[in-house]
Amino acid sequence: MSVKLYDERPEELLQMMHLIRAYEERAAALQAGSGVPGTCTSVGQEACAVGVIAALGADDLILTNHRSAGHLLARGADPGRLLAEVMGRRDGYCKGKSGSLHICARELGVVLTSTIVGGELGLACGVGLSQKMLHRAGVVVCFFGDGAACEGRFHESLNLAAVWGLPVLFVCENNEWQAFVHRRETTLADGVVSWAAPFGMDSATVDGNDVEAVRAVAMEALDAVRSSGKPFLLEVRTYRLRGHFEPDDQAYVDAQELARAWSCDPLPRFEARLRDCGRLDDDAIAGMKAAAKSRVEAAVAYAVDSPYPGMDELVTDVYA
Amino acid sequence: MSVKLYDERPEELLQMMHLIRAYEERAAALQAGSGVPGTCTSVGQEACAVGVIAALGADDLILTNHRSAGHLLARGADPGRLLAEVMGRRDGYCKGKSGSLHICARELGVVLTSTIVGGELGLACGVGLSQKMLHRAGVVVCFFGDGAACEGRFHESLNLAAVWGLPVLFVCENNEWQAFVHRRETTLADGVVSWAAPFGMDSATVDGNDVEAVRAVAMEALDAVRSSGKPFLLEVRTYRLRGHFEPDDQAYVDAQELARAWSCDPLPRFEARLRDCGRLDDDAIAGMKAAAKSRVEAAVAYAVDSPYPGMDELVTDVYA
Amino acid sequence: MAQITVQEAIDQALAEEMTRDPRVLLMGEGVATKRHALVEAFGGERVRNTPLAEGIIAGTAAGAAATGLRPVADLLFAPFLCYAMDELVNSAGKLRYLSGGQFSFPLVAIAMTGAGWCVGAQHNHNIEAWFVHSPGLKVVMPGCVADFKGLLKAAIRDDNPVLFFVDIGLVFAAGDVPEGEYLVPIGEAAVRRSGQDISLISYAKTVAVCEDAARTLAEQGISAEVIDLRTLKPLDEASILASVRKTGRAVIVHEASRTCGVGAEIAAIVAEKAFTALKAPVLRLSGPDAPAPASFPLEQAFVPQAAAVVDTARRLCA
Amino acid sequence: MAQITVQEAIDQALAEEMTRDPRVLLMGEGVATKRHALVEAFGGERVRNTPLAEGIIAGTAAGAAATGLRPVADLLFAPFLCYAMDELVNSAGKLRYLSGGQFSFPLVAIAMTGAGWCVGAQHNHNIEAWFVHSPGLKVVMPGCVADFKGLLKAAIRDDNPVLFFVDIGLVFAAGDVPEGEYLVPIGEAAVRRSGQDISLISYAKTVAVCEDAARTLAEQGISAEVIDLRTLKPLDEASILASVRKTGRAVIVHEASRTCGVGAEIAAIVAEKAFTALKAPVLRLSGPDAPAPASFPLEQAFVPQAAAVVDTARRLCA
Ligand SMILES: Cc1ncc(C[n+]2csc(CCOP(=O)(O)OP(=O)(O)O)c2C)c(N)n1
Ligand SMILES: Cc1ncc(C[n+]2csc(CCOP(=O)(O)OP(=O)(O)O)c2C)c(N)n1
Ligand SMILES: [Mg+2]
Ligand SMILES: [Mg+2]
Repeated sequence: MSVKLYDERPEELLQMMHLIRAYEERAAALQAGSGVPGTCTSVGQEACAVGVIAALGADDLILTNHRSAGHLLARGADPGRLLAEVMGRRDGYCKGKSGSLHICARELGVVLTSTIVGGELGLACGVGLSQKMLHRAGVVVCFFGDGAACEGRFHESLNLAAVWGLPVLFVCENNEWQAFVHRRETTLADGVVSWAAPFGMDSATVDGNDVEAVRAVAMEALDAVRSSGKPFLLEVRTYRLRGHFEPDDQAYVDAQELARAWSCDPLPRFEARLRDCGRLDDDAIAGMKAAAKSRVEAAVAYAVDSPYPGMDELVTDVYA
Repeated sequence: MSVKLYDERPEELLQMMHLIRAYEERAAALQAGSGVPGTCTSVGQEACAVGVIAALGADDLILTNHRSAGHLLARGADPGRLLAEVMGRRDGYCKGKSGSLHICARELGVVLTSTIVGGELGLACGVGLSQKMLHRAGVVVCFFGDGAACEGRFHESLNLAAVWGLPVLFVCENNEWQAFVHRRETTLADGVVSWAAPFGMDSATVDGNDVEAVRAVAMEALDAVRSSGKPFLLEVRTYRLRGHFEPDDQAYVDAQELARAWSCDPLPRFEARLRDCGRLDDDAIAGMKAAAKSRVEAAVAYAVDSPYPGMDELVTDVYA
Repeated sequence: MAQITVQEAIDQALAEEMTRDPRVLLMGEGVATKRHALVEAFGGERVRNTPLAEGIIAGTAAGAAATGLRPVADLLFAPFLCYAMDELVNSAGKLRYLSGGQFSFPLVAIAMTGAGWCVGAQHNHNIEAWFVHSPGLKVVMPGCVADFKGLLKAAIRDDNPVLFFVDIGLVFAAGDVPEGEYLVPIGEAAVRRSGQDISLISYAKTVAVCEDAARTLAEQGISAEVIDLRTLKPLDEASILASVRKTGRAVIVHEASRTCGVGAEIAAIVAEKAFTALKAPVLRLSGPDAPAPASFPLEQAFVPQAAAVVDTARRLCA
Repeated sequence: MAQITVQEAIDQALAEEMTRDPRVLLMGEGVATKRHALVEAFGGERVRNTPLAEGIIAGTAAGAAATGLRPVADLLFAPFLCYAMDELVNSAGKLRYLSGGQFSFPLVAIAMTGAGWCVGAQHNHNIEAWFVHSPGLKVVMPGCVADFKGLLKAAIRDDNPVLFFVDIGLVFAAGDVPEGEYLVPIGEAAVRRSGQDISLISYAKTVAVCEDAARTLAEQGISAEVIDLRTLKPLDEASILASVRKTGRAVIVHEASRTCGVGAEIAAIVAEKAFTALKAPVLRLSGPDAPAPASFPLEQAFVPQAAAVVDTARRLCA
């Protein structure tokens, strides 16, 4: 598998969003049946991942965190190898050692995933420093959550990137939740983007449930990083539609708020737009969904077939 | 010794500033002669310490850091016990165990000094939480440097204090230096105060070389904390006139910048003001300086006379 | 006696101590969401969800502890303690000493670790030895339900900072807890099974591994004593030494990696103070010196197994 | 041979490796201020003052190391590593493994510790054992000028994260360093003095304490071997065991506190693998289990003294 690049066609974006949705829902179903370790799904946040990543070039690098499947799939990850990793199988991207929480795929430029909240922010500065000092073209895109913005590393990382002029696009997926804590309990700030200005960093906010808007803003932000060599903070406002870590009954989520959030689900919204402008009809959409589902079923078959790593793997890859 | 409270007389402020200056210069001289461990002096920052602390009531609590002598003396610390602590003597405020870097004096409400830069910020939230939950009246004043504002704890601490509504007055003494690194190398931000707004925190900046201005702003800030129960960020702009840690030849400091800074020395400035308005004449000022010097000489004698702690102290006070 | 799970034992301990002492409060990322009954009983002031920032949670706990409260901070998974090391080690562990005894730090920091949930090395890392190596702290790591309750209550009452490690593999384990007020003193090991030929010394989930092994060994004519350390700092040297002086042989078993682990300390103590009683080398069985993998069979293999304990013990007794 | 100080040895190592390999860079709070010659030679891009934030320094180093640079991060004093534990342990130490070998982390983290400057426990805490206990890291702590140079060069060339501890008490020590390219391999202990009756095993400034003690012991007819570990992870087990198998007695000496320290690991290794050779209990001399005091005489007393080593060795040889 290699990096997926996107052309201008909106259908591609929708297709990828459906693949992510189908993948996540299938993974969650497997986990509900137990036997398969849990994951943090990105249901509801597909437009963030796809919108930003569709704006990237082949050289750009991505750092992500515990909620990574959307980013990986959008960048072209094979769903079979991804699920194999979640299931701890040998053919996973990390030989099964990572499991769901720290999956990276160097071949796709998805580097150094950390499940320590905020960890990706510090690592991203280092990757940005390499890009800069080794005169590489790619921008470093660092996805993180609104929760990560509570960690001190957020402050340290933005400051360092700004003062050193590192080519990092910080993308905060503000999904209103930080595991089992609502964002309103953790900060008085209305959003994350307001922290950019004191660092002398440019920033923008975008409706994260509108994939085309996300892509457009991400394009601009990437251009800004590329031309200035300086970092940029992009806040993508969205909502975590499923629980934190599967299985999760969301009993602690306000039902009205959740219903409202579902009514903004980025998939039907984008479908409606493409339908309205005549680019897609119901059949085409149904076909897209079916294709995503069957790709995911093949992935499940692949992952289930993949053996567990051998016992020798317990102590390999510790030292270079 | 008990907490020193200040009345309205400006002479008191000047007197205390002279005591601090005399103390620090004497300590530095002792250290230059070696045998006495180094300290971080507060020369140039006397107006910050005295201005803020003169605004405090008896119940208010103070947290400070490695550069603490000004705060301790302004709060009424005995210079002899202070110097004894710097010299590692038994009669020091911490029995000689702290040395110069983490001196606290519970009897003065100077609690939990940490020399880990940023450490005081986290501890201050905890002290604030105690004040709030135990319904104590005193405001918690946390002194920290512009360098501490680079540490992630700064972000975490301001955020927690704001969202929990803790009665903490954060006082940043921005002295343009962070050990051997100039502030301009560490951040693009012009000052520290701009970070307050995103947390929903009120803030103010003041000329830290004008003791009366500092006191006036501190009074307002303290009133705001007391009446709202919410934290406040006060940035006090000043300059570190001596080196980071004695002895330090300041070879790395731009000579012009340093000369400019000396020309704003808060002591002569305040003397001139008091002279101009006729409250003090040269004799009175000379008398004040002489009194400060002789108090410091007595302190030196006291500290030098104080024995080192006994060897049993090596392992006492580890556990409660 | 009531059969409850470890999670329930922790809840009981918290509820009882919060009832007993109004200065006790609980804070952490999601504690108020997950422990709703405690919020109902004690209110949101005393059961606090925090921002997602372990450093400030621990720093706040330290500052509050020094000035009149008795915080219990749930820091979730042990690797997250990496964000709170300054607050735990440099502040809570040292500021009593550095202040010449002016302050004490009665706080409890809770963290989970160990194999069981396939979450990998950034959620599963047995770093209890770091804190054993650090001055001013106490470290507790229970192995059975009753101890979870009794030791957590004791930790909350202790006037020092206590690291309270919860073995993930035990969270849903059930067991008996004595009715009524039940405290387990910090610093006392327990003899889980008495024996003559060899001492199996362990803590947390590998105590059960040792008990399994001891049963097998008994069938093979080897009488193994099983010691559950329960507290890792201060270590109950007297119990360890009494056992090894009796049996003359020791195997130390834990999931944490070997080098500079708690097993090293125990082996060193034994090699110093029970030297003349020793009939055989002191052996350690531990997790490998590798990060914990997420993959289920690898994660299971990370933990020392009863069969290996049996083999090792048999070799020593041969 | 040239007489230089430890500080000069470090400067030489940095300058030579930065000349050899353009991917090497130095970063830290004040490195550009304090090492002006390096800035002159290599420019501000490769010798970088950083903001005051150890976590991001280490995180940046880890990210840069994984993607093509070879950073050396000066983190000043060891207790400040408490702010960088996540980056060092969870990222640099584990992400190679968790990624299934996709990345490596060739970085060096330098930190000072130990008695000598009366700075107290928040600047002086010997926590090297934490990193020995953590997977994926290497740990070096030299005891003489030549090793500072040779080991730092080797650390910079190593493809793994290396913690490089500088004993404060040695910073101004002078000694001989071989001219020209000089490397000391990571993982090899050195026999500083050969002996027959007892092994004195140490590292950093207490190696000299052991050498002192050995001289006194020699006058009293006891032939002591002095081992300088130099690398703490990976430990040179072979050298340790060869020595103890020869002498039958071991005293381990370090300034770090006892419980779960490096001495515990060595005692445990010896008690396991040199058991039959042992003629006496394995003893440890260490700093007390207390924070380091600032007060000069207390700080000095914190460090194991030659007289105590002599006494202990004599007791064991009696
Ligand atoms: C340092 C740290 N603290 C806590 C956790 C547990 N945890 C995992 S994800 C998460 C919530 C993260 O929230 P956010 O950054 O908003 O990302 P989201 O999950 O919403 O995508 C928490 C608390 C962790 N993995 N790392
Ligand atoms: C965590 C940490 N990093 C580094 C140091 C070393 N250090 C002591 S003071 C200081 C500078 C602090 O600058 P600032 O916060 O501005 O305070 P100032 O010294 O200017 O008063 C540094 C780097 C430390 N004590 N703690
Ligand atoms: Mg979130
Ligand atoms: Mg400063």
